[in-house]
Amino acid sequence: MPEKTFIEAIHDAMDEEMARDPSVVLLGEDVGLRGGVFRASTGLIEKYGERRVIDTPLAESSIAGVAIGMALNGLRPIAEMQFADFSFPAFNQIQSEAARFHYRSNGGWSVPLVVRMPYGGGPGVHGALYHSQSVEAFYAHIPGLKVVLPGTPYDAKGMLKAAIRDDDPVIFLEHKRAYRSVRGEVPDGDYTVPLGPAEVRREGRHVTIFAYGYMLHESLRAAEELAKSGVECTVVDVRSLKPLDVKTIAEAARLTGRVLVVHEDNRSFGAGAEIAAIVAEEALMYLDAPVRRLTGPDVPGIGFNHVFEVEFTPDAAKIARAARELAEF
Amino acid sequence: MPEKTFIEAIHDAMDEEMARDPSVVLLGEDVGLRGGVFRASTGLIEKYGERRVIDTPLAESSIAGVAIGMALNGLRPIAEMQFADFSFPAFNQIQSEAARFHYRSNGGWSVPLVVRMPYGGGPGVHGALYHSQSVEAFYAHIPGLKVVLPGTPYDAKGMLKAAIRDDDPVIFLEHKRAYRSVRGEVPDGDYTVPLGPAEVRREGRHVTIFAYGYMLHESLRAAEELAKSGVECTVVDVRSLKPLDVKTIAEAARLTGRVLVVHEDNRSFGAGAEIAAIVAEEALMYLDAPVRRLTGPDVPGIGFNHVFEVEFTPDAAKIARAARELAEF
Amino acid sequence: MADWKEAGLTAEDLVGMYRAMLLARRLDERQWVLNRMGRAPFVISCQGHEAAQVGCAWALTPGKDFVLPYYRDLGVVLTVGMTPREVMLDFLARAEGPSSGGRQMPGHYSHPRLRIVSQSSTVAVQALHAAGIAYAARMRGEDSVCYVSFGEGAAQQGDVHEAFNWAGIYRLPVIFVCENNKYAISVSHTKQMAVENVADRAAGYGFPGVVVDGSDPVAVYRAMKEAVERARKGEGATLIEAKVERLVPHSSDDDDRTYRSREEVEEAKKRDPLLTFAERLKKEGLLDDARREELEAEVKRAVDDATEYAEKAADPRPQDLYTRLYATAPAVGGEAAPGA
Amino acid sequence: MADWKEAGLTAEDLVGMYRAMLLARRLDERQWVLNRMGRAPFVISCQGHEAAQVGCAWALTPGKDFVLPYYRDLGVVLTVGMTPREVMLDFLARAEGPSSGGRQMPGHYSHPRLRIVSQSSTVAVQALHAAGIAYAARMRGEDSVCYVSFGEGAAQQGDVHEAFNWAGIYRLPVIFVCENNKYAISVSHTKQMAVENVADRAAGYGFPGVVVDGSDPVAVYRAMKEAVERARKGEGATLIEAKVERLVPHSSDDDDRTYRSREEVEEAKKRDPLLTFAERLKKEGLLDDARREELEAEVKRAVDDATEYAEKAADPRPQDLYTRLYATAPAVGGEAAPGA
Ligand SMILES: Cc1ncc(C[n+]2csc(CCOP(=O)(O)OP(=O)(O)O)c2C)c(N)n1
Ligand SMILES: Cc1ncc(C[n+]2csc(CCOP(=O)(O)OP(=O)(O)O)c2C)c(N)n1
Ligand SMILES: [Mg+2]
Ligand SMILES: [Mg+2]
Repeated sequence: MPEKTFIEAIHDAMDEEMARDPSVVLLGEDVGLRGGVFRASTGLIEKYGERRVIDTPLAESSIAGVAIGMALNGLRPIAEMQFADFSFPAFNQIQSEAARFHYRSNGGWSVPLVVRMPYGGGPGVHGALYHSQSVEAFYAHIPGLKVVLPGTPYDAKGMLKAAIRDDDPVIFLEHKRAYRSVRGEVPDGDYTVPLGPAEVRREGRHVTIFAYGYMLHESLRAAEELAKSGVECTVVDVRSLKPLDVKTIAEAARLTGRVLVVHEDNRSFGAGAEIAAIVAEEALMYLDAPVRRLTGPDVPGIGFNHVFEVEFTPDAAKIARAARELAEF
Repeated sequence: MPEKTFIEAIHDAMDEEMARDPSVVLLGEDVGLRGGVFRASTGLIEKYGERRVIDTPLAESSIAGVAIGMALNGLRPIAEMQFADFSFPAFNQIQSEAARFHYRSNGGWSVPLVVRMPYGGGPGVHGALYHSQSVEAFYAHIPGLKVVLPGTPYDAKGMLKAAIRDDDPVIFLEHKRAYRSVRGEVPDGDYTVPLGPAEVRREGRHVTIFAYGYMLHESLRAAEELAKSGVECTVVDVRSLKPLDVKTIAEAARLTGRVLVVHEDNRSFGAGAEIAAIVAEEALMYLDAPVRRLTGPDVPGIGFNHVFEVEFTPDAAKIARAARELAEF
Repeated sequence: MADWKEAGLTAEDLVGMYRAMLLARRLDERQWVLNRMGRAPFVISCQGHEAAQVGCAWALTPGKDFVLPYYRDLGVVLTVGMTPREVMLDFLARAEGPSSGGRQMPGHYSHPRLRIVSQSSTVAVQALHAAGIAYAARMRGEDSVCYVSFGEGAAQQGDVHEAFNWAGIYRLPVIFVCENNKYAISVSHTKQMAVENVADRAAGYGFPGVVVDGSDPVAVYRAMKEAVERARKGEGATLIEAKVERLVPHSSDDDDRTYRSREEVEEAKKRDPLLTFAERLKKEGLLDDARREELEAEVKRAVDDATEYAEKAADPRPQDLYTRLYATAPAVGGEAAPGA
Repeated sequence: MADWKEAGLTAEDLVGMYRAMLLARRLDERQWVLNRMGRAPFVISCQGHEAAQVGCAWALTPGKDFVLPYYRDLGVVLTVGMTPREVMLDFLARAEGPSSGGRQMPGHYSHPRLRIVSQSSTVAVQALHAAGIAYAARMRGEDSVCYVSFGEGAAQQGDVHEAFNWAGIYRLPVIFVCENNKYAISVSHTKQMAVENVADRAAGYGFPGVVVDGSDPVAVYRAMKEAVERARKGEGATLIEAKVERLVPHSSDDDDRTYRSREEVEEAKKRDPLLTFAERLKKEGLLDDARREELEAEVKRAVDDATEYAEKAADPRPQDLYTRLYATAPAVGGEAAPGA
């Protein structure tokens, strides 16, 4: 299987789906001539034309709202928010509209829409307060949405294809650090990865680490490091927050009795709280140590200066430290 | 002390603060001549004039954004969102702007703003999908905001005054069912209730119930009912989500070792997850039963038909049942 | 009043339009009665807007053109084919109600077969959906147009401007209709905007804005027909602003006495489009008193039937709360479950 | 080019304006050098916009009038009083940087004493803050005005329209300035809107919209001065659209070759306002080559000094991440803490 970067996988998924299905369209700021500011859609406007690859006005509410309308009338739009941070002007269209059309019409209408958003930051991203945010907790709280955060190029391609073919609105979150730094095997042809199931990426009997997106890789690095000194970690890739694979989470927590939840997003009321709550509900009697969260702190974001980037962001070393403490509890 | 309804307490807090401080202004849809659709601001435009009590255009982003500007230039605006559901067009102004001005300017600017929002629904409210939502989980996740949900008229007045005097943006959530159905003693003169501390409303050794807003009252009713059959509950009023009184929550959980978290908002990634996570982190070794959440289900909202209102909404009977099961675990 | 022959209408059309207005009015009145009897918690009225609504909808091709009404548009949805029974089922939040099966408040119309698109309570959002629907229609080679409406208060939302902008750039077949009744709940249009007409803003987006007398269904029809023709020909969007009167309070929850003088309301009632249009039809010899009474009787029968039917219809069951959350079944977890 | 005497400018003003433009340009160029040397991760440029920016800011009263710049407005903030050292401290994200102490990206200006209000990266939001600031100023009896700027791309955001609307309704002392450089990153203005000028939209909100040649600082100054006078007199807002050229890619992260022909860029460079204004000053006998070189040297010294000062200045400390989250200390929990 060929090795690809995360962003190549995203590109290929869009390219193949647009070739396969003429109802798939892509819209967003700079997605056309520029091929996206991260170049995820390079070459697509040349291939599919400017009716299907649309350089939109600079107004996110309209990107989401127009995409909803397209989805109501037979298209399968992929709406790109240039940065997840700039999805908030579209929050109302996503929360009040996309997520609710099917339910509020008692199944009469549906909105097959994918909203792609590059998210996250960390050392070297230099995105500062407004080009680094993790936004998954907001969207995962909204009934009617599906919210996924693939970690590997394989999943990026397979889950994006599944999202495009899904008849519901899917928030598709792509970590910016993964784009070029994460490589992996990606089959050339067509395949999908279902939206929902978590995946156990590594098994170990001492500590269970839950992570997703770019933090999956930092967690795997930490687990590898810890293994050298005899601490064996289970690492669960929670690549879908909505739906959330409660069963796999509960089983993995019971397995080790020691749970570390990792995310880059702000700690309080973050996605880690839900995972910790599920553990406290479903695996409590198996726990040998308090649940622990290792997350971004409760400040608005990752400051621009490199010092702030390093201080804010969880990494393999911090994860290893926390997991070791848990193992030794 | 005189007895007042919840909404009278809100009214009095605004009235007294506007009389005390000429920089306090109120803006929102129908807050002037109509005195607000719930009548929280009855009489204020007559008393303080239409420069200070502003019937705004029907555009929530502008209500929040203009209020931020006012706050930057010496005023203390109270911005009313007519319904919490309609705060989402203003989400970007609240999330990206109000919450971040102080931090992003390294303390150079601050935004003394209160955003009042009637929220919630339930039997008899008939608010359906868009006039019933609980929105606290979204806002509580945003660093830089303070988010409070008073349950009693006493707190409503004291916390609203504290919020108006606070130099940070405060999301002030008022449950619609509390407005006229909840009465309580409210001192006539000036007092404030600090934004942050939780309050233990009832003490009992079997089960600890965490609740806020209108659910506080359903929880207290449940506790009273349970006491008749010997099940004694501690009921904690978590009236501030941001900041969150972690210490009181942990202590109250340790006290009984059995924890029930109640809220009306959708379950997943809701505020209850954070409370449950804190319990799992801070009180795990004291727990005798899995943590339990009793919440609204993960559907977009409370349907209009009364059947849906009853089915969706936690109430004293459901709470009592869940608490009894916990006590018997 | 506008010349109906010039507008391309027949005598039959005119009587049909009158009947549609009458049906909307009487259904609306019945809703208030049911509300005051305690049988329905909420009414939001079309009263005063009927001429604008029927005039607009008369120019559409039902089932082909998309309709994104707002909550007052009872006259629109009836004209494009919703039945009184369907309206009453929705009004009483019955399981069988086509719009939402009892999930949404009255006035939140949806009817996929009629291409009436589900509406939110959140005002103005539908303007963007209309742009997207129209974009898709054009891309797929359909010559359908898209009607979308909102009040002059809602017109102040940023989303409306972003929708205007898309419609302008892509010359989309959208007809934006602003039903300007001078109030947004209690707030006067003079506090909503510094200009007289919402329609004046269309120029800033590159398509025509038209002001019409919303009490004259013929004038509205004419403006709408022109807009529909332009749209079908690929010449793009139009914004039509119909000046109307709101004859009743904002909704059954409202009391308009603090913000609207009784004299003003009485004045408005004198211009009630149902009265003025009937008079005109009479003057033109198209509707005598006998025919009018026949129509009244016919409409009353339809309203009675709809009421009776809907009152007997079943409420949704508790378990219906959890269904139809997703169109594609999720790969884990299944349907939504009680939150306990 | 506009007549400077008629605009009320002195010869000294003109040379001052030229110097400000030059300083902005040279600071900007230095930022690119530092970026290419790997010493600074990000540059966002004012190049091509300097005449518009200095022309606008020249009409403001520093420290009294509010300034809500956008990320290209280096020429504005320098003119109202930010020093080159301050700019470079921000650029290198030093702890001492006045805008954010290293928290924000370059170009996100804030300077409370100079009434430069902290800016977001989220475009267009500041238009509403300007309306609120102006409302408060008027309510408190101040005669300050509020400058707020954005690009023609950002002008498409709903927030801008909502801000226009407030400014119109309340006749607020706001001057909206749209620096129209025909591109929003890669997207042409023709894909942003169906009309030629953003300024054409002002009419829909009840205040004047003015188009000016943004390469002529005198023309811009004249339009701005008039707008400021109107605003101070309580006559309300103005929208000024300055047509400018973006002489460089969107930012140091951008490569404009896929969407902009080299010929077009070369053409634009011929109209570089720094060159055309210098020529004009020379022609009018206000700036000979010697004086110009003196200015160049003076500016270079300032830029060198600022660079050196900022490069030596300290980075923020890790613990600074957690401070200044709240202005009023929370009643429980204390300052923010590491997320571990
Ligand atoms: C985004 C949003 N904000 C507030 C409301 C509450 N609300 C419902 S109708 C209404 C007034 C609407 O006025 P207008 O647009 O003029 O329409 P009209 O009711 O007069 O026909 C308001 C404020 C809402 N539904 N949506
Ligand atoms: C709400 C939002 N969406 C997207 C972006 C990303 N972005 C930054 S600048 C820019 C283009 C701005 O163009 P314009 O407003 O014309 O200003 P210019 O840079 O041309 O001066 C974009 C899309 C952003 N900062 N904010
Ligand atoms: Mg109205
Ligand atoms: Mg531009």
